[in-house]
Amino acid sequence: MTWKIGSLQLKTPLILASGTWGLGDTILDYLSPEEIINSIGALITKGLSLEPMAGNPPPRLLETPCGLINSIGLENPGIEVFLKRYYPRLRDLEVPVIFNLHGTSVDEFLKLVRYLEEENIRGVELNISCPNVTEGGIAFSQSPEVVFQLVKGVREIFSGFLIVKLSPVGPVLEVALACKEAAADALTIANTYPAMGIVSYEPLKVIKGGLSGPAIKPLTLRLVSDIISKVTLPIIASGGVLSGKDVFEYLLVGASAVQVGTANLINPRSVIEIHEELKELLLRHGRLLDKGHP
Amino acid sequence: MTWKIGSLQLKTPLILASGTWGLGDTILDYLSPEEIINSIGALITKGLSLEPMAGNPPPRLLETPCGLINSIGLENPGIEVFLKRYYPRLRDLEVPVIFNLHGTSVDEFLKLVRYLEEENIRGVELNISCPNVTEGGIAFSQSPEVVFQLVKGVREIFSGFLIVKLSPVGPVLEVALACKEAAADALTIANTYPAMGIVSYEPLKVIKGGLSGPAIKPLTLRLVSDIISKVTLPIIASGGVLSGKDVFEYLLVGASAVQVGTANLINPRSVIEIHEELKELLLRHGRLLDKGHP
Amino acid sequence: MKSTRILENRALAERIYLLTLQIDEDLMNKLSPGHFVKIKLPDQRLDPLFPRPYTIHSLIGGHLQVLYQIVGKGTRALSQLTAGTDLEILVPLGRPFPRDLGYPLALVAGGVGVAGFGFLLESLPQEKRKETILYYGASSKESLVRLDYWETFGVTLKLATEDGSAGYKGFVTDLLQSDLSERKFKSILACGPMPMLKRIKEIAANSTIKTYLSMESFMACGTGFCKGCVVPRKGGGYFHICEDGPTFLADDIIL
Amino acid sequence: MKSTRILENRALAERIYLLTLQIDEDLMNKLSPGHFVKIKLPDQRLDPLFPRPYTIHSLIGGHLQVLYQIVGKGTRALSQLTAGTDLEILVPLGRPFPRDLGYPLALVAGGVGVAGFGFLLESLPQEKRKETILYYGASSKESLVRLDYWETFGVTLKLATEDGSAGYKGFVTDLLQSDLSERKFKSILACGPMPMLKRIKEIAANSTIKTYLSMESFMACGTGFCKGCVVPRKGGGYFHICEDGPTFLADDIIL
Ligand SMILES: Cc1cc2nc3c(=O)[nH]c(=O)nc-3n(C[C@H](O)[C@H](O)[C@H](O)COP(=O)(O)OP(=O)(O)OC[C@H]3O[C@@H](n4cnc5c(N)ncnc54)[C@H](O)[C@@H]3O)c2cc1C
Ligand SMILES: Cc1cc2nc3c(=O)[nH]c(=O)nc-3n(C[C@H](O)[C@H](O)[C@H](O)COP(=O)(O)OP(=O)(O)OC[C@H]3O[C@@H](n4cnc5c(N)ncnc54)[C@H](O)[C@@H]3O)c2cc1C
Ligand SMILES: Cc1cc2nc3c(=O)[nH]c(=O)nc-3n(C[C@H](O)[C@H](O)[C@H](O)COP(=O)(O)O)c2cc1C
Ligand SMILES: Cc1cc2nc3c(=O)[nH]c(=O)nc-3n(C[C@H](O)[C@H](O)[C@H](O)COP(=O)(O)O)c2cc1C
Ligand code: FES
Ligand code: FES
Repeated sequence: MTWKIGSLQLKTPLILASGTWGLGDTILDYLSPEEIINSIGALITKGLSLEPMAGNPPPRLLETPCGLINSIGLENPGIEVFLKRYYPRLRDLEVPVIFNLHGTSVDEFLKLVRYLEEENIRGVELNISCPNVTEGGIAFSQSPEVVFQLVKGVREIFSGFLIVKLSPVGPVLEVALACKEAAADALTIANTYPAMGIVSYEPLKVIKGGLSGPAIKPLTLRLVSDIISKVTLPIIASGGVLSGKDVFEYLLVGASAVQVGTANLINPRSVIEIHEELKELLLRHGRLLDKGHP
Repeated sequence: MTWKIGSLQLKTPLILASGTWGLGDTILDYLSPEEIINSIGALITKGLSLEPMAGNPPPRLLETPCGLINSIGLENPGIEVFLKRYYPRLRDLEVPVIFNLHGTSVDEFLKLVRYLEEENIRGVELNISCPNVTEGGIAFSQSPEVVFQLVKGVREIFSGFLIVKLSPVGPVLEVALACKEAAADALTIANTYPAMGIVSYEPLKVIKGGLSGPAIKPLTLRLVSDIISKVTLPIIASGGVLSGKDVFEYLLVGASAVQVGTANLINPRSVIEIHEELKELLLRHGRLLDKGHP
Repeated sequence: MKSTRILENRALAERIYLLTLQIDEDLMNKLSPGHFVKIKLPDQRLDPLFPRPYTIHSLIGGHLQVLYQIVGKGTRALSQLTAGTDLEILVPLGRPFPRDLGYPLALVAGGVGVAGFGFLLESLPQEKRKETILYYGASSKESLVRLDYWETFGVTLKLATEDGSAGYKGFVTDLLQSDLSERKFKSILACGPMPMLKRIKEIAANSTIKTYLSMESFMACGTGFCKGCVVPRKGGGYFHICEDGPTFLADDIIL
Repeated sequence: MKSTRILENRALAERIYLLTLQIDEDLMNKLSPGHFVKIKLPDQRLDPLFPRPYTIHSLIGGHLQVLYQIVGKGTRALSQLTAGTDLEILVPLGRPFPRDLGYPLALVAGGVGVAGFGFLLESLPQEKRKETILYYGASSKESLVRLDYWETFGVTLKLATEDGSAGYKGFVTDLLQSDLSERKFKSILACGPMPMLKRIKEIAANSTIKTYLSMESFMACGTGFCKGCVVPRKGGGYFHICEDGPTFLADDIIL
């Protein structure tokens, strides 16, 4: 069985989600190269910006019922350092590496993409949906028009595989249609949900960030299903996948591939177990996938 | 301590949420009249329509991680039967009873409200956010303009306390502002979140409905906090309250009162326990409520 | 919810357990065969979110017994509890089995659907037990539990297993069907998986036997609060399994 | 994650437990004092969602021991597990205690923050133990656990309780402070609640003692994957407690 997201061929439909496996420098501590090649269809890097970003002050995390609020604030070493210090080892794994990019303006995104064109990098996921930064991020997702301009601009200079990662809130359908019109290759649905939690009372500490994990799966499953019925672009699902069953359900509603995020935090080997469960489910119920989406 | 939602005075900030305590005919099987009076600030009826509604075919429920998807489809006996058969016993409890209303058009809502004016009923919650009906419901929440017309129309003929129950998705802020402009007295934030789940594979059964329960609390807490900072109307929070701590957190971000929904399904006596926990928290940390919203 | 204590939680088969709970006399007097109980796991963990419903299996010795099978995380967690643990329960829920059961009576059970028949038989006078046949089917011999217990009632016990390891090889509904020609049952009361209930409804459709089916579905509340546990009603609308049932006249519902 | 089995899970005080896990030699050889382990509860329930981190308390007898206190649902659930239960663990995590600890050494522990000092003392040669003072504070006598064990090392043990039920009445940091004038410590290694760590940093600020603090925070991953467990770094930016720590030079971090 081969898996396709539009023109992109993957060995499995499982993709490691941005920001949930660090910068990749320690992944081989937990997974062998064979395991990676056999179980993982693609790797998506941590969100990368032009300049290094220190990220947000603590508290950055709060566990909620079956979920996680994070407010990392896109801590990353910047695209240049990443390309030099972290990317080579990932490239050697021989699994497609997709660059998750964060810009605060169309211009910054274009600059980021130029770096990638130079390095002959073939996959990009535009992060227009991070809820944890004051500039850029989710602000884009409020305006289908701005998103259209952004994606069109990137498309003009980038010939590789172009994914846009949407926010689950705001005018999602309109943004999705704008991406289609601007000739994106696929959509990731979705990033985390804007959330808030009280970390402690005395001293009073609150966190505003993005909610991920199994709590949100019913919401993102619905969103994926709704968008698929209205937008003819391949959809990569991202939200609350912990088991092969979760992946199978996203495939059932029509997703082309599925990202594994928070699960990697719970257990760095989750993707291996998910892959095993998925294989079994495909054997038993795979024919359901050919029957059209419920 | 007394609790106020605008001009409405409540004995406690706890309100039983619409649709989560049946039609009220069996509540005395689980709570004594004293317990009700001492713990519950107000009761909100099941969503009521002009004509009886049979509701949706099964499956109507699916448990998800720390959440519940429901697709009841507003099963109810219609406003007339409710007024005759169910309301008298609720009125006798001497706790404010607020009528949750469902119409498929502005006109239907107005008709419903006229019944209430006739019966001298002083509280209404307009349900413009039910995700489980094909007409009306959440469709209203897509259009701030339609909501404005609806609320204005109701306001003209209804002199009692007028609450609008918003959907957590769509242009929430714009809808909230429209309600304010149309002179609603308060907002309930929010109804359930559109969600989907796979109930079984063979036969393939899916459910599309609304997600409630602790899974969504971080989302609704954020939404309540965001709206409070931008709309000067009293806000009643509804979403994922299981404990006194949950209530306290909604009060902390500025909610005037808090609805208890799914918790009533888990245990019909939840509200009593929640009230006890809340009292203790108010004693220990109550001063935090006077410090402004985080 | 009421507080209760686990007296015993014993494995009868690989995945079938018998749970014994301490209850007071007051509560005991409120219980009738066919009622069910919701059991909350005794911790603060929110997954599973809802207490699970179980039929009252037996009241022998003044204790409330539940016969349950592990199918998912709730039942698995229940199986790991040990004697002495305190639990919250909500009981009685639902309506009892109908009081107008006619005799001869056929009780038809698939798997742990047999549970409720214990309390029923305990409540019947000897002469009615003698006029009762218990059809009890399961996947294999190991899953037919408490045979000694069932035999104490003096009922006729007819067993079926899918793999033939005990009793008739095949479905318990086959047994029932072949008996229908000889025996003049006045009532059937059945509890088990949906395919079994459907089959029984079919079988009985051509007869005048009053046929009752005990239904299951996921329940959020069990108290009639959520309106979620529905079965379509003949003539339109829905019944709520938890408040109108769980036991229904087969003719009244659409499966 | 690796599979392991519970050999014992014993209450030492009302809310403090000692967990003993079976591990193989291979794993044992990878462990150093200061490392921590993430323990997954052995069921399918998704609340709590994340395995919790615990310092390695002891390796005596070739078993991995964890000393933990019940504070919430995860630790409570852990306390209910019994011997024989199989568990998944992720270990070793974090960096060991610094290897350049100077002597005389002050170990300062608040509550179960004492845990990691067991493995450390087990690894020290006798002469270094003798040059070590263990300051150990808790709310009351009952919460000072394993005193016999601590005494076997021949360290000087100085106790403090907030209620005065054992040792000095007051904070363990008071004990440390008053000793600082007489004793010439080369290093301090401290583990406990944040107010204690802050106080130690203050106390040591005016001295030349190399002071290390072992930090805690909620951890989603423990592996450096999420970048969530940060402590501000002197000079800008952040350390990640799980991958750069959990033990830091007090001078390097801002509390
Ligand atoms: C009125 C009533 C009485 C019951 N009496 C008993 C009893 O005496 N003994 C007993 O063992 N069980 C009984 N059940 C069924 C029992 O409630 C379920 O097995 C239990 O809720 C499963 O919980 P879980 O968390 O282990 O499984 P989950 O993790 O919730 O589900 C595991 C799998 O089982 C399926 N499932 C869950 N609930 C049901 C159900 N009610 N019917 C069919 N499939 C289901 C799910 O779809 C899923 O595939 C009764 C149910 C009802 C409604
Ligand atoms: C590297 C490291 C090593 C640790 N070693 C040990 C050990 O050896 N023994 C031990 O008993 N504990 C240790 N802890 C703390 C332990 O991980 C927490 O107590 C545990 O995660 C609490 O889980 P819970 O589900 O019981 O509590 P929760 O339900 O998650 O929380 C209950 C309460 O405790 C607070 N809390 C949770 N985690 C922490 C924390 N890390 N610090 C302060 N407050 C917290 C919460 O804010 C909440 O108020 C360690 C933590 C870290 C990061
Ligand atoms: C700790 C953390 C960091 C994340 N960082 C990024 C990021 O840098 N860029 C991005 O596009 N998404 C980021 N995400 C979102 C995830 O990639 C994923 O889309 C989201 O968590 C939903 O999937 P999940 O429920 O499987 O985690 C992050 C999520 C988490 C939990
Ligand atoms: C079974 C069920 C039925 C509901 N019916 C209604 C309804 O009739 N009208 C309405 O406005 N909201 C209805 N709701 C929404 C609740 O009133 C509440 O706003 C929502 O569930 C979120 O709160 P919770 O997480 O505390 O349940 C229903 C919710 C549930 C779970
Ligand atoms: S389970 Fe809620 S009404 Fe039956
Ligand atoms: S807990 Fe995730 S990086 Fe430390």
